[in-house]
Amino acid sequence: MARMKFYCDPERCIECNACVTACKNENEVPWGVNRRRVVTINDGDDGERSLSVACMHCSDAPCATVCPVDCFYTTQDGVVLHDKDICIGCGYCFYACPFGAPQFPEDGAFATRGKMDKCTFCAGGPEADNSSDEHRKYGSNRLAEGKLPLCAEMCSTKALLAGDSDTISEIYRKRIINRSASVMARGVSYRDASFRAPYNAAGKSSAKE
Amino acid sequence: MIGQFIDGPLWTFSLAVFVIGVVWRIVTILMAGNRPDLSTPRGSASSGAIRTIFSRSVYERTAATRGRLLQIAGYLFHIGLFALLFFAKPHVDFYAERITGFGWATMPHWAFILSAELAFLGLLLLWIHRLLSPVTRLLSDLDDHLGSILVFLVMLTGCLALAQSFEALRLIHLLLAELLLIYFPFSKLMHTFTFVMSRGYTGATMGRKGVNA
Amino acid sequence: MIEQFEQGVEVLRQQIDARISSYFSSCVHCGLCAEACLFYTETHDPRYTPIYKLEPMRKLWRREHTFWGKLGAVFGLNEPLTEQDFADWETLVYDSCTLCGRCSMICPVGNDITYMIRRQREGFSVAGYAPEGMKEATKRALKIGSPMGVTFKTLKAALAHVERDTGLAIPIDKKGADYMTLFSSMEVVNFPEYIESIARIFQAAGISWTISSKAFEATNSGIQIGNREAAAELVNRIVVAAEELNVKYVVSPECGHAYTSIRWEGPNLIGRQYPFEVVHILELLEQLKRDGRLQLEGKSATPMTLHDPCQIVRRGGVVQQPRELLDGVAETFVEMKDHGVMNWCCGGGGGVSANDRAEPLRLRVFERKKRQLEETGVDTLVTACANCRIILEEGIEEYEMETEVISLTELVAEHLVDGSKNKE
Amino acid sequence: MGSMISISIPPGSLGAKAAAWSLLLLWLMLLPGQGLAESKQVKGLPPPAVLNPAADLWRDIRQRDMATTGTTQVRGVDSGVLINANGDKWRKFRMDQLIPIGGYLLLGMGLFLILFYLIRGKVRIAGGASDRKLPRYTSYERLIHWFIASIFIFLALTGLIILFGRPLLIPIFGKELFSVIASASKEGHNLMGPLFLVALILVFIKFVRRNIYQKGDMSWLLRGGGIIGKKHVPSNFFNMGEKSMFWMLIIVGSVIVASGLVLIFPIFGQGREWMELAHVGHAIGAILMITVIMGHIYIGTIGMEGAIEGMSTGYCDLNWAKEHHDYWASQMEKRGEAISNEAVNRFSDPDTNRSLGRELREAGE
Repeated sequence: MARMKFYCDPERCIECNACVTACKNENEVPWGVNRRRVVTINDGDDGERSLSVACMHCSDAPCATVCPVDCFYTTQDGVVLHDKDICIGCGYCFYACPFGAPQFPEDGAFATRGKMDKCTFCAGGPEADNSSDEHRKYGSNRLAEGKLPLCAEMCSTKALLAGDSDTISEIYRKRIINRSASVMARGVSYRDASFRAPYNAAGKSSAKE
Repeated sequence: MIGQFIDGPLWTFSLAVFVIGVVWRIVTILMAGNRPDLSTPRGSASSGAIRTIFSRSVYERTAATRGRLLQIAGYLFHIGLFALLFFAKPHVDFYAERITGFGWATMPHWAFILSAELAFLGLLLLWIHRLLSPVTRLLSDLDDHLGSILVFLVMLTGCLALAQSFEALRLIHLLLAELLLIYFPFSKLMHTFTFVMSRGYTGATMGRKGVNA
Repeated sequence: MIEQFEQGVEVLRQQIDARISSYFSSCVHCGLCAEACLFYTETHDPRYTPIYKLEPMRKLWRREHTFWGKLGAVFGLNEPLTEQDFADWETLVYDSCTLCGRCSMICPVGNDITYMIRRQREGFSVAGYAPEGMKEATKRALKIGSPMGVTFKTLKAALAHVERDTGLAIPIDKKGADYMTLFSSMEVVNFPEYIESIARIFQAAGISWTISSKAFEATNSGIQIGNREAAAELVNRIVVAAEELNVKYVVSPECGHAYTSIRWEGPNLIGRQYPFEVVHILELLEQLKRDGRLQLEGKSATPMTLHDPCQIVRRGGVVQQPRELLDGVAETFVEMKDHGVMNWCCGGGGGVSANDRAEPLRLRVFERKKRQLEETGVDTLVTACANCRIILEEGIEEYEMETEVISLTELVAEHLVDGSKNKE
Repeated sequence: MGSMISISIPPGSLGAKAAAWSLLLLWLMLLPGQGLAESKQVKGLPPPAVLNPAADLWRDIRQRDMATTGTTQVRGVDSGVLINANGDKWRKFRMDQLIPIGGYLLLGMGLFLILFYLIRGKVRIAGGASDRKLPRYTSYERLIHWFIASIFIFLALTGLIILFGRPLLIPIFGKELFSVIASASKEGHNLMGPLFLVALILVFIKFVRRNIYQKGDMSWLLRGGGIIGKKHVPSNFFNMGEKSMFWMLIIVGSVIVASGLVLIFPIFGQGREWMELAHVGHAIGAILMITVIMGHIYIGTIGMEGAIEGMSTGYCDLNWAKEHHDYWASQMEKRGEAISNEAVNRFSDPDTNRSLGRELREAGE
C-alpha cells in the first residue's frame, strides 16, 4: 500500500508561491484559509532557504489524537483526512499540529472558529469521490482520479514532491547523491559547486565570508 | 422527516397561531371597552399616553435594592433579546426568507454575541430572582415559570446552535421557537404587545390630571 | 349571604373593562410594585405586594377573559372565585392599601394598580366584605351628610366661633357667589383654624365666596369603601347645591380624597359634566398669588419640609402649587428624598384611617415617614390634607418625635399682608 | 563553512551522510531527544566534504531553541513558524495526564464522598432543630450564589463533555450524535463563559469582607473543622474551610476566566503557545475547582443537616448556627436577630399566605 507524503527540497524551492496559488485555486478555499504556505528562512540574507509546508499527513497524527470528537481518519493511502460534519471547530488540532496545518475560517469579529480546514492531499473527504458535497467541503479529489496534488504537480523547480514516500525518498536520495557526486568529482566544496550559498543558521554573520 | 415537519407545516401553523392569537387577544381586550372620562381635563390625555409609553422604560431611581436589581436585569434581558430577535444575522436571514422577503441591517457578530450574553445574564438573574424572592414566589404561577422556561430554552438552544453547522441543533431551536410562538398569545408573554396599551391607558389618565406618570 | 356574594362577584365582573384587561394581560409578576408599597417595604411581608392584593379580581378575569381560564372552567379545572377569597383578601384590599398610587407610578408595564384596587373594592363592598369602620362611615355620610357625623349645626357653631375670632362675616348660601367652599369633617372637628384661614385669605384677596348649608362636606366615603352608588349620591349633593347657588367654582378643601372624588371621579359617578369648575384650595391660592391678589409678607425662619398628600399630588396633579406657595412663606424649604409624585403615603389614606383594626399596621408602616422626616433633619412638616395631618400627628406621637405638623393653607394665612385688619 | 558543518554533525561520520539522505531520518530529527549522537566516528577516513545542508535547515526550524522563524506571504499569527515544538508537549499533557489523571481525580472524589457519607453519615444538628432561626443570607446574596452556581454547573458539564466525551460518550452515542452534543457544548461553553466572569465579580464584591481570615480560623483548621472527632468547632460567619473555598473560587476562578478568554477570543494576536498554555491552566484549574465544588455540594446538601436552608430560604436554624458558626450565632442572638419559625414561614412560604387575612382580622376584632 502506498503511503503518501510531501517533501519540499529547500535547495530547489524558489519561493514562487505557485503551490499556494495552485492549492487555493484547485480547492477553492475561502479567504483567510491557507492550506499551504511557503516560509522563507533568512529572507534576503546569505543562505536564504524556502520551504513549502502544508499538512504532512503524519503517520501518527497528533491532530487525530487530540480531537475531542474523533473526526480524523487516515486513508489507505496514508492521507490524514477529517470529517467536517463532525468537526466542532474547537481548535485543539491547531494547538497540537507541529506544522500549523489546521486552518479555521474566522467567524466574525471575535474570530470564533468555524470548522477546521486543511490540506487533503487533494484527496477530498469522507463523502463519495468527486461528489458535489465533497467538492464544496473539501475541494478537489485528484487522488481518486489518479492524479497527485496540484501543488506538487505545478511546482516549476520540482522542489515540492508529493506521492508515495518510497518514490519521493528515492527521488530525493538521487538528487543528494548527484549533488554530492558532482561536488566530489570536482574536488571543491559544496559551496563552490552550488549556485546558491549554503544554508547558514547564523544568518547574517555568514555574509562576511 | 420530522425535520421537514418542523421546518415546514409546523412553522406555518405556529406563525398563524401567533398572529391570529395576538390579534384576537388585543381585540378581546379592546372589546371590553372603557367608560369615557367626563371630568374636565387639566392636561392632554394623548400626550400623557405617549409620554408614559416611553417614560416607563426609564430607570426608576426610587426603587430599593431589589428594585434596582430587577430593573437592571430587566434592561439587560429585554435589550439583549430585542437585539437578538431583530438584528442577529441568522434571524434576519430567516425572516427575509420566510416572512418578509427582504432583509435589513444586521449587527456585527461581536454585537450578536454580546447581546446574547446580556440577554442570558438578565434572564438568569430574573429567573433565579423569581425562584428566590418571597414576593415573586408568592406571585408566580405556572404561566410565569412556563414562559421563563420556554424563553430560556429557546435562547439556550439558539446559543448551542451558534455554530450554524448542525441541522439538528437548528431544528431543536426552531421547534422550541415554534412552541413559544404557539404558547405566546395565551400567556403572560402577551405583555410584549399589551404593555403599550397598559402604559397608554395609565398615561392618558395621568395626563388628564396633569401628572407626569 | 350567598346572594350578597354573588352580587359582589357580578359587580366585580362589571368592573373589568379594557383597562383592567390590558393591565392583567401585561402583568408579568415581576414584583417591582412591592418596592413602591410602604406596607411591603416596612414589613417585608410579600402579601402586601400591590398586585397580589388584586388576586380575587385576577382570578375572575383569568376565568372569564383568558383562553386557559375559559378552558379550565369548562373542565372544572381552575377553581372559581369563592366567598372565602373575599374574606381572605378583605384586609389586604382595605387595611393594607391607602390607594396612594405609588405602585402605579413604578410598574414597568404601566399598570394602574391603584385604579384596579379602587375597582375591586366595588365588588368587595357589595359582597359585604368591607371593614366595619368604613361601612359605618359610609352609612353616616349618606344619612347625616358626613362620615364623622358632623351636621350643618356643628359647622355653624364652628363658623360662629370663627366669625367671633376674626370679626369677619362668613357668607352662607349666598347665591351667585364665585366660589363655593367645601370642607372635610375633619377640618370642622379637628382643625377649625383651617376655616378661619380660608375666611381671612378670601377676605384679603377680595373673593366672593359662600358655604352651602346643604353640601359643605367634601369627603366621600363611597369612594374609599368602593361603593359607586353611595359615592355618586355624595357627589350629587354637592353638584346640586352648587347649581342651586349658581357658583362658578367649587373649592375643594385640603383633604386629599375629597379632591379626587369631586374633581376626577365626580363627573363619571353622576354621569355628566359640571356646569362649574372644581379647584383645589392650593390651586386657588397659587393662582391668587400669581395674580397678585394674595399679598404675603414675612418668611418663617424655621426650616420646613412638605408631605405631599397622595391624592392631591400624585393622583390629583397639584404638584407645583404647594411648592410655589411654600416658597412665598418659608425661608428654608427642604424637600424630602422621595417627593412630589413619588412621595410616600402617610399610611392613612384610602379609608385606612377610618378602619380601626388597621391601626397597628398603619402605625407600623409610619416608620417610612419617620425615616423620611429624620433624613431631612427638619422639625416642621407642612402638609395639605386634614387626613394626612391627623395620621402624621398620631404617628409622631406614637414614635415620640418632635415634629410639628401644620397645614399649608393655615401657614399662608399666617403670612397674609395684614391689610384686612388695618382696614377695619 | 566547514566548521559550520562539523558543529552540526560529528566529524568523520559517513553513516551520518547516508542517514541524512534518508527522508526517514528527517522525520526522526523532528522528534525530541533524537539526534545523530549514535553515529559512530569511523577512523582513518577524511572529514566529510559533503553533507546535505538541508539537515541543518531542518534542525534549525525544529525550534529547539525557539529562534528561527521565517517570513511568508501568508498573513497570520505564527504563520512564519515552520514547526511548533510545544504542540507535542501539549498533546502529551492532554492525552497522558489531563484526561486520565483528571478523570480519576473526579471519579475518586465522587467515590470518596460516597465512602465518607457511608462512614460518617449525615452530620445532624446535635441539639435538634430549634424553634428559632437566624437570617443568614439576604435574597441578593442567594441570588448571586445560585446565579454563579447555575452557570458553573452548565460550564462544568459542557466542559467535561468536551474533555471526556471522546472516551466516554462516543461509544454510547456514536460519532455523529456526539458531534452535535459537543458542538452545542462548545458554543454554550463559549457563550456562557463570560457570564461566569460577571458572576465571579458579583460574588467577590458581596462576600469578600466575610472571607478575610480571622482569629480562630487556625484552631478550626487544627481541629480538622470537626471532621475529626465528634465535637463541633466554633467559627465566624464563614469557617476556615468556607473561606478557603471562597479564595480558591476567586483565585482559581480568575485563572479559569482569564485563560478562557484567551482561548475563546483569538483576536488579541495570541499565538499557539499562549493558547496551549491557557488551555493547560484552564483545564487544571477547572478540574481542581470541580473537585472542590463537589465537596461543597456534598456538604451543602446531603452531607449536613440544615446546611442548605440558609441558601434556599435565607434563614438557618439557630441550633445549627450555634454548632457550626458559634461566634457569629451568639453575636446575632445577642442582637436579638433570632426569628421564630412561624415568622420565617410567613415570609417565605407562599402556601401559608391565605391565612394572613384571617389573622389580621382576628387580631383587629
